[in-house]
Amino acid sequence: MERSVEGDRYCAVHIPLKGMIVVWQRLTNPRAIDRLANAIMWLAGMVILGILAAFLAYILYKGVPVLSWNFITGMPSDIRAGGGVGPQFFNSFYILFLSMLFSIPVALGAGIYLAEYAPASRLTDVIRLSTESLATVPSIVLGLFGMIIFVNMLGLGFSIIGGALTLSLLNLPVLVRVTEEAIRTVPASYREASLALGATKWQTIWKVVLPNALPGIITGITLTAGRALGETAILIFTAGTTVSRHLPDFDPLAAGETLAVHMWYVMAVGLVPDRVEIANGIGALLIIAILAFNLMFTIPGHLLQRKLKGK
Amino acid sequence: MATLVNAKEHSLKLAYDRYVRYLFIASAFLMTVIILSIIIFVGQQGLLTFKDVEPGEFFLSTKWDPTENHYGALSFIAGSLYVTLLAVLFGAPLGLAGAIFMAKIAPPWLREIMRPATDLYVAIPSVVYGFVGLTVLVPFIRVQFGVNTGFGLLAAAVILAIMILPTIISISEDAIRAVPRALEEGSLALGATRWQTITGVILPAALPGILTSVILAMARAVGETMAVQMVIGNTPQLAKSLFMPTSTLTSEIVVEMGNTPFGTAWGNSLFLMALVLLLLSLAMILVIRRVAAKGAV
Amino acid sequence: MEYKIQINKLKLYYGDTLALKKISLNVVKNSVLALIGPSGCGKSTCLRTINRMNDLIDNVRIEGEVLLDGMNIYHPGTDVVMLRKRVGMVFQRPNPFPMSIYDNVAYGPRIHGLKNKARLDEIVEKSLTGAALWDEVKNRLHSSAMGLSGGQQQRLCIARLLAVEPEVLLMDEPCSALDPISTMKIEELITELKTNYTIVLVTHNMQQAARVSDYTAFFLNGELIEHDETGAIFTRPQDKRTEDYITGRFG
Amino acid sequence: MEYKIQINKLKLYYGDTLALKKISLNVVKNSVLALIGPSGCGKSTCLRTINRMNDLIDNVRIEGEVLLDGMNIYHPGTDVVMLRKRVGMVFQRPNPFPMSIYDNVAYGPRIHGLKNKARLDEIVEKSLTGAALWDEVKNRLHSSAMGLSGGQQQRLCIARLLAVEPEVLLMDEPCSALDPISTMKIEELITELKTNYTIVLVTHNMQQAARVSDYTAFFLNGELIEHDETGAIFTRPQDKRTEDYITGRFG
Amino acid sequence: AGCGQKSEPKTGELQGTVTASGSTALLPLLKPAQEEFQKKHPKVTVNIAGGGSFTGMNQVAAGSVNIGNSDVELPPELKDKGLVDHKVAVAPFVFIVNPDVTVDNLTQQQYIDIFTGKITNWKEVGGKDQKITIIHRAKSSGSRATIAQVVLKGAAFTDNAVIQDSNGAVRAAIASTPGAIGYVDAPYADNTVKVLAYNGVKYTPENVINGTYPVFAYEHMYTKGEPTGAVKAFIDYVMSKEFQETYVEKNGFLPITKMKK
Amino acid sequence: MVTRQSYDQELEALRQELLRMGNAVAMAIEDAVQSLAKQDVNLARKVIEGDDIIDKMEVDIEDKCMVLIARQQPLARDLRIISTGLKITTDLERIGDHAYDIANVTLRLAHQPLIKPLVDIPRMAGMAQKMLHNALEAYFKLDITLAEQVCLADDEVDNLYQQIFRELLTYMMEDPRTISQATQLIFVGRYLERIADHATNIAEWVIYLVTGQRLRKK
Amino acid sequence: MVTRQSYDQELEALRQELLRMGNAVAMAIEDAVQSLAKQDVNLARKVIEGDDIIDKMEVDIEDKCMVLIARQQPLARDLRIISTGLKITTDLERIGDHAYDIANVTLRLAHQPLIKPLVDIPRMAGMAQKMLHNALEAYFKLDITLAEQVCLADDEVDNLYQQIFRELLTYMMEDPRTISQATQLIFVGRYLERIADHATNIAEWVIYLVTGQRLRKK
Ligand SMILES: Nc1ncnc2c1ncn2[C@@H]1O[C@H](COP(=O)(O)OP(=O)(O)OP(=O)(O)O)[C@@H](O)[C@H]1O
Ligand SMILES: Nc1ncnc2c1ncn2[C@@H]1O[C@H](COP(=O)(O)OP(=O)(O)OP(=O)(O)O)[C@@H](O)[C@H]1O
Ligand SMILES: [Mg+2]
Ligand SMILES: [Mg+2]
Ligand SMILES: O=P([O-])([O-])[O-]
Repeated sequence: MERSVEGDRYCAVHIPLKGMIVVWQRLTNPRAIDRLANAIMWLAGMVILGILAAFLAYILYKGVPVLSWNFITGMPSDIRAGGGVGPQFFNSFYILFLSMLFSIPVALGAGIYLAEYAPASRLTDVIRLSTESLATVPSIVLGLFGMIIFVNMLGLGFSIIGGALTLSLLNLPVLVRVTEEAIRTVPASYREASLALGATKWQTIWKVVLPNALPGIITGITLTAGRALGETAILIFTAGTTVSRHLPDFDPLAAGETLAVHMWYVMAVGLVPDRVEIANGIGALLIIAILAFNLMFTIPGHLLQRKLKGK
Repeated sequence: MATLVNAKEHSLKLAYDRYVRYLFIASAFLMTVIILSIIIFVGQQGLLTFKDVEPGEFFLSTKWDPTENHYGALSFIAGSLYVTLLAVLFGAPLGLAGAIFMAKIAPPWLREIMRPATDLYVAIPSVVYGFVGLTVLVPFIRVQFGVNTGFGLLAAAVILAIMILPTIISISEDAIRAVPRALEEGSLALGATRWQTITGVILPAALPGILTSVILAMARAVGETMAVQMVIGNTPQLAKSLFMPTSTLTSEIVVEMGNTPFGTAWGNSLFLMALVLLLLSLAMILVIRRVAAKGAV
Repeated sequence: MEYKIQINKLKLYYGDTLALKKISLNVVKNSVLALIGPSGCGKSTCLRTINRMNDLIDNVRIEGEVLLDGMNIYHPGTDVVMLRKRVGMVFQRPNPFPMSIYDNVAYGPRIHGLKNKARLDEIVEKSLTGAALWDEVKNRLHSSAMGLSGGQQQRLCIARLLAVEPEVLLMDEPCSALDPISTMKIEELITELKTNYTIVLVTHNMQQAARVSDYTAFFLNGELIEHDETGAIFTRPQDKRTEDYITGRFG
Repeated sequence: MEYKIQINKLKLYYGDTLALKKISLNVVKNSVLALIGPSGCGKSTCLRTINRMNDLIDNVRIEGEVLLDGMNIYHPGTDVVMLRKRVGMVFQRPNPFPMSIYDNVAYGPRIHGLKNKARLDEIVEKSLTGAALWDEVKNRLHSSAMGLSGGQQQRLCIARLLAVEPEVLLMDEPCSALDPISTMKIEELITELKTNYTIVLVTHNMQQAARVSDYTAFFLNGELIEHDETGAIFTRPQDKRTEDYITGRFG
Repeated sequence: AGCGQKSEPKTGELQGTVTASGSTALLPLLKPAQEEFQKKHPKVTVNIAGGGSFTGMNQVAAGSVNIGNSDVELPPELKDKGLVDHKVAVAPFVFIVNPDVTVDNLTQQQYIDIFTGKITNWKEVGGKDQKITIIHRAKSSGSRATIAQVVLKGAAFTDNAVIQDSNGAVRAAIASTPGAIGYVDAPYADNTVKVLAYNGVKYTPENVINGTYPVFAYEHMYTKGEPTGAVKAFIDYVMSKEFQETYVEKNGFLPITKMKK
Repeated sequence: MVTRQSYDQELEALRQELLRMGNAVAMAIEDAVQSLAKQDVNLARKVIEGDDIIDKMEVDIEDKCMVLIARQQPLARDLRIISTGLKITTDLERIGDHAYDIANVTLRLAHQPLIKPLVDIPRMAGMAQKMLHNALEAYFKLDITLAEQVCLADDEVDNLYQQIFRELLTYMMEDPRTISQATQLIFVGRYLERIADHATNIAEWVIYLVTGQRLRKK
Repeated sequence: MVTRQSYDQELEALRQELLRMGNAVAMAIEDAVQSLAKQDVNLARKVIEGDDIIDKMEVDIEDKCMVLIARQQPLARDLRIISTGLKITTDLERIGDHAYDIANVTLRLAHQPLIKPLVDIPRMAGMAQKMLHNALEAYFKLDITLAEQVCLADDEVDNLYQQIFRELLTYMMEDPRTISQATQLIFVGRYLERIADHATNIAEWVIYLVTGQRLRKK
């Protein structure tokens, strides 16, 4: 009797214990862990793709039906349903273009300076720290700054140029970093080789370094552009929420509402009856535009790279 | 000796070489000018707050009621920190796992898909993230967790976690890839399993890069505006649970800025918040530099 | 003569290209076999078949067999992790892990489940001694391995290997990144190690092969051209191609 | 014997550390001088003082003089760009530009202002021929230089140099990244080039120094220990340290 | 603007640029006005930006825009800047709830108790047992100021509420949050939310005009000094009967013309 | 086809120099024996003076070998070329010495009539010279068959030497006045026998050079 | 201090083997001369049989040198050690041959009484042996002074040889019956003289080994 009670107790305690030990051994067996971890990593990868796919599917599913030639090129209406986003579409790219126009030369210059010239000095440290700091300035702060400086003090008003300038501030540090990194990945041996042939530093940069850094720079520009295209907070305060009456209007002082801002506008403020469709349409349009943009720039980048590196 | 070289052209070339460098220096210096003017501008405006508000109140009180002259911004600062930390807590493991997956486990074709995919994450406008958060995530949280609104820390953190994924993934992946293949083979050749190799050798070696990615992600998270603003609830209160609506520095600024008289204590305090935000970001930069410097040793 | 490794009619494909063409090659226990041959002839490939490092590369297909102590390591049931523990590998560039010297050496025993500190200490000392490094590092076991010189790093990698008590050491151009002095130390070490281990060494340096190996195998375009005692290969090779290669003339 | 280069009491500091300790060394015109010595002894540093490549490094300070054809290249008025054209350099790893073979060779003449296509063609052919590469590449002048083998790339780098008509060639371990066959070709090339150029060659490989050089200088810790005809250095060095180094024993 | 400036101006034809910024609440009113006005005057470009009431007032005071739009009165700081007030419309406010709320009407006191946090459950005001969630605007919002002034009579809003930065967002949040209550400008109340009566009075334009529905505010357009030229024309157009009676009303605002002083 | 052009040239130069030395040595023997047979003092002097040149050749070749080893890390056949070079040069030098010794005998016997016309000694000299010639040709052509012939021929020379030795001994016993001269001639025989030995050595080195195999001595 | 341990060991082993060969050769001379003086046929036989061992030693050392060159890329002194090894072994082998030759003389003279007790020949043998011994010691200790002494001593031996030669010539002329024996003894003298020459060669190689300088011959 006693023994069987003991036995029961033994079983009650030890069988689960034994089970736990087996499980534990399984868990501490490197090969089992390896398999488990492998599965988890796959899961993580799929989740990441899944989230993106969900976002894209959601946006495209809702937005693509809205897209039409009329929507993409039409003038917006705040009164009647059926308005388009033509000017916003134009402004998005115009502002992007202008901001790139401002920031790329400066970024190239700064990137080249940091990568090629910068002596190990205080000044260089300060410049580098500045660039890094600028990269982390929250966009809302940039927006405030841009509004006060460009819109109010310089009197540019809510305009394409005001938006573009402010957006440049956002792009600049990223572009500088991208340029610097791209230039840095150009092997030092190319530089030495060129200098050793009696090339001047500028010849070396222009003929050897920049062509080699170009694919990297282009990729960086594309990524930056993608991000800039979707930027909202900055532009609400600087480019305004209306568009010019003309399409296309290249006047940099014209009102500069972009797609992303318009999306925010119709969601938050607009009363136009088809505001939900417009928002959805803009979402899809932005995604498609960015995808196209990437393709447009990365493919030539790849080709360029291939040409440089030989087949 | 100079059959190749024309003397006049040569000296022109040398002069050109000299002057073009000043152009570069000027460009580079512009960076400093910009950041300094931002700091000075925001700082000057922000520090005016202390004419009317005790620093102690601003930083330590949660009572935000400008119409009654209460300017406690603690809940915003705390909100920003909470949201950022939570976002990293959610996003970093997933992002890191994704980075490991991409760098070491995924078959090449899948890797080729995942790279542009992570880039696409960046390209989705934050309004869209906010919009999806508002229409999908908030109701989901409300229903799943049986809470009142679904607005709050959790929603913001989850959206941010997604938004910082690409930063974490791409930089961590680069860091992991940068770990010489030789180290990996060295470990495998000792009879380590792949997972042992990853945890034992690759991750430690990539740690500085991974930390950098996390901190950069935090910087991105702390500065994110539109998406957070749409889902966090913007309530000026200290969050005591994940589901409580609260407010961050950015969301408070964006919600209030336009309707706040410039130059008043209220307006200035918003600039002060911007300054705090700026300083937080700068602090992170300094941390990254530390980490990177350590990694370099 | 006891064979530690027997490679029988081994063919290895990278995708469609045949990188090893029916290699048959035996390695005598406790001897040093040097694999020599021009770049791309398949030396590394052949070496890596012995601990199945080729598994890491997609698209590799293998025919024939590799026997370790008479057991085919390409048998489907083979425990690859265990195989790699038995057949250790040293690489072209020293690849110490970025951790302390101690942790580098303890890494192997630890992943194989050893936790006892005293035992670990003992293994670390023994392995470092075995790799002729103990005296140079015993006072800084806990500083980073990255602070060592190239030659010391390579010996550390060997110590790290010895710590898991392998039976075979595969070395793929272990000195090609080292200066002559360090190279010499490693060569001395190899000479000592062969009393306890079977060593297969890939080298581009004919004199190195001549100096440290007991046997030498000459590869060309994935084929094994000649395999003989080292002295014989270097003073009177049988095959014209071997002669041309080792004397630096090449057809 | 005419000296092309005379180094007089040259001291070079990296920051506070003295990397070259009062070196005096002459290079006979149209001869090959090999610089040998253990890693870190200052060979590369010394080599790079001759075309002022050290200018690229911050914190370098130089005392003493380096005369090229009797003119001090460290004179403040020296045109460094022109100097580097006269004193060309070949590096450890082949570093062709990622452009076509033709463009690589034409790069130098072009930066020096030559635009005439026919002249360029001529120079390219002449330089490639001079670098013993013409026959191998003449049918693919416009394909990328990156597609060449390591040894071909290194010869291309030499051709690229020849195209700017230098007088002195500095070579910093030009074969250390190459396989033995390519190494041999470069060595043959060096032997041919010395009829027209003065060559200074850094090498880790004692036999290479022995094979290709007319004079050899042995460096140790930034000092020039011994400088003599190559045959003498390698069969009967005067200094114990030289002997120890070249026989692989090291104090 | 580019093409407009190039062509030879006909005598008497209006030309120039009008810029306005400020209250987002006015945007849905002014953007149609811009649309229509520009149709009438092909040489005039009207730019309208949001940014918030104070942005508008600050900017017009500083001279960076022609018109500052606001849904609040001038603050004391700007009183002496010579700004001229043009009341252009009446913005009625309605309380809206999530459609699942069973209550249809609340008294002013009940509104006060709910928004100050005294009443937290719908059952206390006759609804089902459901927590009340307040979703409304930020402290700087003109709408919120109006409600505070007209309805709460100076009592302080509870902080325990979800804040959204715009009418549209408030509406969207209420529509998706059970038990939520808030307020928006009347035009934003659509069928995704349910409009509550105030003290038993339903919101209709008539009830506003006849004074039975007191929850409304004026929308202001400020100019620096008296407006001239295109600016004047634009304000005049906004104030015109034509615009007020078609678009203002159609958009759910009340024509200023209908209000009895 | 990669060539180590300058290396190959140097190796070839070494072989050529060795052959030149071989020819000089062969010429020395020829002259020495001629001088003896014809009692040509001048020729003998020429041989004696020439020995310095041969000695210098040896030193030069040895130096060249040393430098080649130092410079070229020779392996396999290259190594055998150089090491046999080192060895053969010793043999040649010894042969040269023997020619010198024979020329000295000429001088010593210059002013006395020969006890008999020399027949066997020139014959033996011819055989030794032939062997040397063949050994050198074998070296030049890397011809093992020829080298083996040389090795076999050595026995003949040995026999001839025995014969000459006995003959001269007989002369001496018959006519003690011839002792001095005969002793010298015995030495000449002995020298020639040694020359043949050295030629055999050279032939053996040629075999080693070509096959890598050492012949067991004797 | 880096050592090329195994290389150094091999070089040392080479030197040791060379010394062992040197000792074997010295012993062979000793025995050969002893056997001659004491007409000890057995001892002579031992020397004759021992020659094979010495020849084998030569081949072994040469092989070892070849392998060392192939394996170790010797330079400077290492190279000189190996190349002098190659050279000295030739000289030793030749000395061994001469011992063998002397032992053969012993056999030839075994059954006839010696024309006179051998005095000068053992003395000369002693000198040659001393020279060999000193040369080997110089090699062992890398002692140039000792090596130079050996070179100087060679002249003495040459003089003694001349003396012995003349003496034996006198014997022969006086008593033609001694001709056969005396001729053999002259050869022995000649062998000893050659042994001394080879010892001198060895000494010269030692000087080269230590200093890298070749002495001009003769
Ligand atoms: N992962 C791979 N995929 C396809 N082909 C490969 C791969 N690795 C090697 N090869 C090819 O297989 C052949 C043998 O390569 P392997 O690396 O074994 O040569 P090796 O003898 O080690 O050369 P080296 O001396 O340059 O290291 C080469 O032609 C090479 O191009
Ligand atoms: N840029 C630099 N800054 C500081 N010290 C340097 C720098 N470059 C080299 N040195 C130091 O100067 C010394 C000489 O270096 P150098 O590169 O000339 O040596 P080396 O003989 O070429 O060595 P190796 O054979 O490894 O190329 C070394 O101690 C090195 O650490
Ligand atoms: Mg390999
Ligand atoms: Mg160097
Ligand atoms: O220096 P190497 O190893 O290439 O001869």
